[in-house]
Amino acid sequence: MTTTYAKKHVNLLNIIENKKINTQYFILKVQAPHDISNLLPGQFVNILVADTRHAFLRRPISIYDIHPQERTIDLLIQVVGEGTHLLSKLKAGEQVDILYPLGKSFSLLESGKIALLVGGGVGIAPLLFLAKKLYRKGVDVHILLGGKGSNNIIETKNFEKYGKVYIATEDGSQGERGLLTQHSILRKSDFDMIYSCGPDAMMRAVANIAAKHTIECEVSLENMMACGIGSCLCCVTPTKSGHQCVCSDGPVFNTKTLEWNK
Amino acid sequence: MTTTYAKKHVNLLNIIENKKINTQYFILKVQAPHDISNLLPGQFVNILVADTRHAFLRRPISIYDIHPQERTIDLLIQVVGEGTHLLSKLKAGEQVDILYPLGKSFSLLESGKIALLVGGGVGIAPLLFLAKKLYRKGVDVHILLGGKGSNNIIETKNFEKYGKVYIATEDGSQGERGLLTQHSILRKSDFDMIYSCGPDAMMRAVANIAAKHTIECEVSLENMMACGIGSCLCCVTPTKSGHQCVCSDGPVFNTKTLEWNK
Amino acid sequence: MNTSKLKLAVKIGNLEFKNPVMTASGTFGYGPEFEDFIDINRLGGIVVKGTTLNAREGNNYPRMAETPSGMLNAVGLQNKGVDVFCNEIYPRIQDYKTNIFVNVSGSTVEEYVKTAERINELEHIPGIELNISCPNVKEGGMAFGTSCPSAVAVTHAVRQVYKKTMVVKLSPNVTNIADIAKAVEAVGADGISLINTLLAMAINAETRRAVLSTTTGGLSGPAIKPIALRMVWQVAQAVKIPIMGMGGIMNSTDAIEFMLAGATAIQIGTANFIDPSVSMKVIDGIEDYMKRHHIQDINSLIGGMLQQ
Amino acid sequence: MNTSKLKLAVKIGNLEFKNPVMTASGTFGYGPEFEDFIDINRLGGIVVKGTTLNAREGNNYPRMAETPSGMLNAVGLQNKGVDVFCNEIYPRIQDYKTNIFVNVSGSTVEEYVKTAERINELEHIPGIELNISCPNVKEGGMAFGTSCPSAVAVTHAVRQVYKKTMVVKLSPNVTNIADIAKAVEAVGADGISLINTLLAMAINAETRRAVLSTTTGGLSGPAIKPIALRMVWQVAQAVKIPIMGMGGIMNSTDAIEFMLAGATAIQIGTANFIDPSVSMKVIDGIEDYMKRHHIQDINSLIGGMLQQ
Ligand SMILES: Cc1cc2nc3c(=O)[nH]c(=O)nc-3n(C[C@H](O)[C@H](O)[C@H](O)COP(=O)(O)OP(=O)(O)OC[C@H]3O[C@@H](n4cnc5c(N)ncnc54)[C@H](O)[C@@H]3O)c2cc1C
Ligand SMILES: Cc1cc2nc3c(=O)[nH]c(=O)nc-3n(C[C@H](O)[C@H](O)[C@H](O)COP(=O)(O)OP(=O)(O)OC[C@H]3O[C@@H](n4cnc5c(N)ncnc54)[C@H](O)[C@@H]3O)c2cc1C
Ligand SMILES: Cc1cc2nc3c(=O)[nH]c(=O)nc-3n(C[C@H](O)[C@H](O)[C@H](O)COP(=O)(O)O)c2cc1C
Ligand SMILES: Cc1cc2nc3c(=O)[nH]c(=O)nc-3n(C[C@H](O)[C@H](O)[C@H](O)COP(=O)(O)O)c2cc1C
Ligand code: FES
Ligand code: FES
Repeated sequence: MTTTYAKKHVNLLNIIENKKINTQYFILKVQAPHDISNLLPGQFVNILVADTRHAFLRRPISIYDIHPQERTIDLLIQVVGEGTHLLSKLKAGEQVDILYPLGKSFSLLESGKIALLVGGGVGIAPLLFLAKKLYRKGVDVHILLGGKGSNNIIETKNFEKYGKVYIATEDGSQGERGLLTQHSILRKSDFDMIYSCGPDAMMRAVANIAAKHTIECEVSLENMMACGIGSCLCCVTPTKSGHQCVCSDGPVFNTKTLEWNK
Repeated sequence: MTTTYAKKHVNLLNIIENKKINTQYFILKVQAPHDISNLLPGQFVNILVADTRHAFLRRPISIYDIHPQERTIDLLIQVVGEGTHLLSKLKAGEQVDILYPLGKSFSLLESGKIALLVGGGVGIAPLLFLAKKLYRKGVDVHILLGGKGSNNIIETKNFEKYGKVYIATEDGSQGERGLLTQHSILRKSDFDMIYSCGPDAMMRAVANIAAKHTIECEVSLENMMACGIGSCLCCVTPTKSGHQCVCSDGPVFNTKTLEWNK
Repeated sequence: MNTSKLKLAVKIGNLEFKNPVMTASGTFGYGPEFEDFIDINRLGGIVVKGTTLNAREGNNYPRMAETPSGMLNAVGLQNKGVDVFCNEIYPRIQDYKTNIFVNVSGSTVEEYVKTAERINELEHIPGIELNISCPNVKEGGMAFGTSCPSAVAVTHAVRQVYKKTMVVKLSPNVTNIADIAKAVEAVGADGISLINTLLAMAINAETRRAVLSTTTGGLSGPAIKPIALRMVWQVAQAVKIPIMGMGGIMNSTDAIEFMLAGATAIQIGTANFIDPSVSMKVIDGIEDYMKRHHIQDINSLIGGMLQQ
Repeated sequence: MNTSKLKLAVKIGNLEFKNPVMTASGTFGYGPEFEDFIDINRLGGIVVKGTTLNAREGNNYPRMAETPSGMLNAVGLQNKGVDVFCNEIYPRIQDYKTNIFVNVSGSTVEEYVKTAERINELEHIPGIELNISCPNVKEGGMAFGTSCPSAVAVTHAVRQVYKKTMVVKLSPNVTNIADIAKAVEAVGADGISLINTLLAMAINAETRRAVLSTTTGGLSGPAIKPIALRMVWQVAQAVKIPIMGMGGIMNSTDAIEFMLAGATAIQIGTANFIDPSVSMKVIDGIEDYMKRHHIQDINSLIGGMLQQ
């Protein structure tokens, strides 16, 4: 199956809402000037923060959710440095320069299949839209969310709309205690696909578990990006077919194709 | 007479008000954390705009007025580029990083003397505080303001509190028509001092007129500044005693000392 | 003034460009990546990614670091080799109505020559940009561009086999760039292209490691504009052949500054990453500037900086 | 870990610095300009304005231009000459409890030697920084720093008359900075100081003129940090003597990066203009970093970049 991807745009989008979740996370809701119903889960946008000395290039951010009727895109963002800090201060009514949609999507299971989505930290960002799409296709969706403590477990209510949610926290403050990769749900082998996004080490561990159960596994990778559209070759990851661009050949890769140890 | 200048500070000052005068001009009122009664007319402050790529260094801005009781400083600013544009967007309640007070002041005439203050465009900025000080000392203050059209003639009400105001506009929309330097008041020769600030060519013309009438003349110069405190030697102007720093030896110079044709 | 008659065309060697605005090698892919954003046929020219005789995987990641008003890259000439370019990529782009330049690189003089020979056969490629200045490869690359004899050796050898427009792209990592420009002019370069990236480095204080897998990389973006402008100006005094100027151009004002300093054409690099439609805005901005300053023919701007 | 025992002292030659944080020549006046803002005695050292045998008026104005994340200057070594320094300025600053270095410059080897001889007599000046890298003077200056023979000639000659700590400040406008560093090390430099400003230029597109009276000037500020860091790292591999690193240091993180790259001390230049109290914040920040990373002795950071 080859997916046809939407034309890319670079536009000033209106900010409809900037919702603070806690000190670390916020959701930016922006409105596009045209149809966004062809955006796909796993795709991302590239945001121009502002002309500051510290955030010169755009910041890649996954598509957290879309509302085609309102033409709004939700972005779930964690404050980690100057760029995301400045984004957190944007207000409804202001505008922000966004390049979108970028990258390739997760492949979507067919009706009746069983999916496990595994998200660590802000790695849950591309998974909500995926859960929604899968749920609407009739896939049986299971979602495992993990983090250090309950502060890092956010948006569970939203995920519960589309599937069963499991939680792991390192400090045991919510769900099972321990690393997300130690959660009991990962001992089950009847999934047709595991989708994962989070810290590198976590995704590698999840991929290993999937391989052991011979379950297909797709991960959404990060990398340092300059262009986001496959033109600069800055964001490569080693794969069986050589260096591939995370921004345009990914960010979603089937773990079978990756050469993670190079 | 040697003036003793106040200790310099670098501080985040609270913005009390940002008053738009018209599309070009605004007055920023900031509050200092300590006594400012020793600030003098002709002195300036150096404002850190923000960490943008386009405004890396501080922006020098004259002290327009001070209110020692409220510890507030008024800055009259014209939007000319990115830096002043960003300053124009600051709001009451925000803070701004200011280095102050910088530079040497105008010399103040004694009671009973007659002063003419000549300001072109935003060159009126250092003259209001000067007019106020002179007026309070009992000097007879005359103020000539000029600009292209009535849009550039601002704040006359404020100046009228301290002296008689004369106006020249190039398009004749207010006061006498013509260049400020052609205004009839400049044909009078009974001033004890002419103080002037504005475009370079204007100040030179004023200085020539003063010289013809053998009136003392002080001008407030501009120059490209990096430090504002006399440490980088970037802002020099040629004088009879060699290159002097506009920021620390000036910005006010008696025109007798300048070597304007070097 | 009749603005419909604005003349934006410039020439390098015998080759006419409809306007001086080009995109820089390594920052514009091969063109198709930008089709969603701009009308490629409006560009004066494009320089495609550095091409070598054989395929190269380039350097390991991380290959990019952000710096104040700039970025480092350590791509290391990743490309599929000249054959794949000729057989697979060229057919997809040959109908663009703009001057396509291939940026030719290599580890040995022979590799440069063989690659240029192959490109010489392509009807719709009117020129090459000889890249003797890539800081991100272990062998060849920048080494050729940092001494006169080696710059001359490559340029001279390629000139024997390459018959169309050949510009030589210089490294800024040298003591005297004008000397190198004069040397390659003497052996037949049709133009000089400068600057490539400045050798630079970023360290992450928290991890205590270099940010790039290669430790050092090439600095581009507005941070280097003042250096690039100086070098274009110096080279313009030294040579008679035209210059393609680049380094930190973000808008039409920057582009005009390079032309005033002596560039006949300009290339936009890093700015494409920040705004993929920037090249169109630069063309528009140049036209506006010409109208505002009553300039009918853009050629009067080239080297048009007035004396102090 | 006992934080009261943090060791920040470093050594260059036989000279001890209470901490590695210094201020760079030409950006800190002679010190008094900053007394309102900082406790000068807390600094590891200060390098005063470039000093020459005879008084110099420097270049005409404009001498400064702002650039993306940086600035150009064309001051051109304005100073009152070594006699005025010794007789009028020195008495005002000699009691600072910090290492005062005089930045020595000249147009001929003889001028350098004579100036250094005079400074050698000043009891409270423990060292000089030999400036063979000023881009803003017509004769001498940078020319000395761009070739090995001339760099060696000045350094060797001054070494004969100057007996205290002598660091040589190199120009970044060269193809191979490590070669020049090795050359001056061989003739007796106690340390290497780098980088001075990069030769650069700004043009005003509206007036079509160069912004600086001298057309070109020296680029400093965060824009150049990645280049400076690379050069410090290259020189650190090449020489055994200590390095004073600088170029775009704005905060303690930047300072630590330079130390990890191989600098024993660091100098703060342009940042003083943006925040005259920055040097104190850098010292505080280094202490915080050491505590956070459990580093007792700052010397373990020097050249402490880990391998990829
Ligand atoms: C495809 C993709 C999707 C992403 N989706 C999300 C998301 O939905 N929500 C979210 O909060 N974060 C997401 N990220 C991460 C996000 O891009 C970074 O956190 C952000 O760029 C940091 O910017 P900063 O200025 O705040 O921090 P900085 O201080 O600049 O950097 C902090 C760290 O962020 C990383 N980073 C910085 N710039 C980039 C870049 N251009 N490309 C990749 N990584 C970078 C670096 O590892 C750096 O150490 C995604 C990244 C990628 C590649
Ligand atoms: C002592 C002094 C007092 C001043 N007082 C006032 C005042 O009270 N009100 C007011 O509106 N303006 C004043 N100015 C001018 C003001 O500093 C500039 O208009 C401002 O710096 C422009 O910044 P920008 O980023 O908006 O424009 P830019 O786009 O950066 O520059 C526009 C023009 O402003 C000038 N300029 C830019 N930076 C500096 C600098 N660091 N030093 C000097 N000139 C510069 C240049 O000539 C430039 O062409 C004063 C200048 C000086 C030197
Ligand atoms: C990611 C990246 C890849 C590059 N690849 C090449 C290349 O393959 N060949 C080349 O000659 N220059 C290459 N360059 C240099 C640019 O063409 C240009 O000379 C340089 O970036 C300066 O211009 P800029 O500041 O506008 O980007 C590359 C630059 C970047 C940023
Ligand atoms: C305005 C100015 C004047 C300078 N004068 C001198 C000087 O007299 N001698 C010298 O060796 N370096 C001089 N420098 C260079 C600085 O000491 C320093 O090497 C350079 O600015 C890089 O550091 P920075 O980016 O932190 O400013 C000067 C720099 C500036 C900005
Ligand atoms: S970020 Fe440019 S190719 Fe991926
Ligand atoms: S601006 Fe630095 S000396 Fe005046």
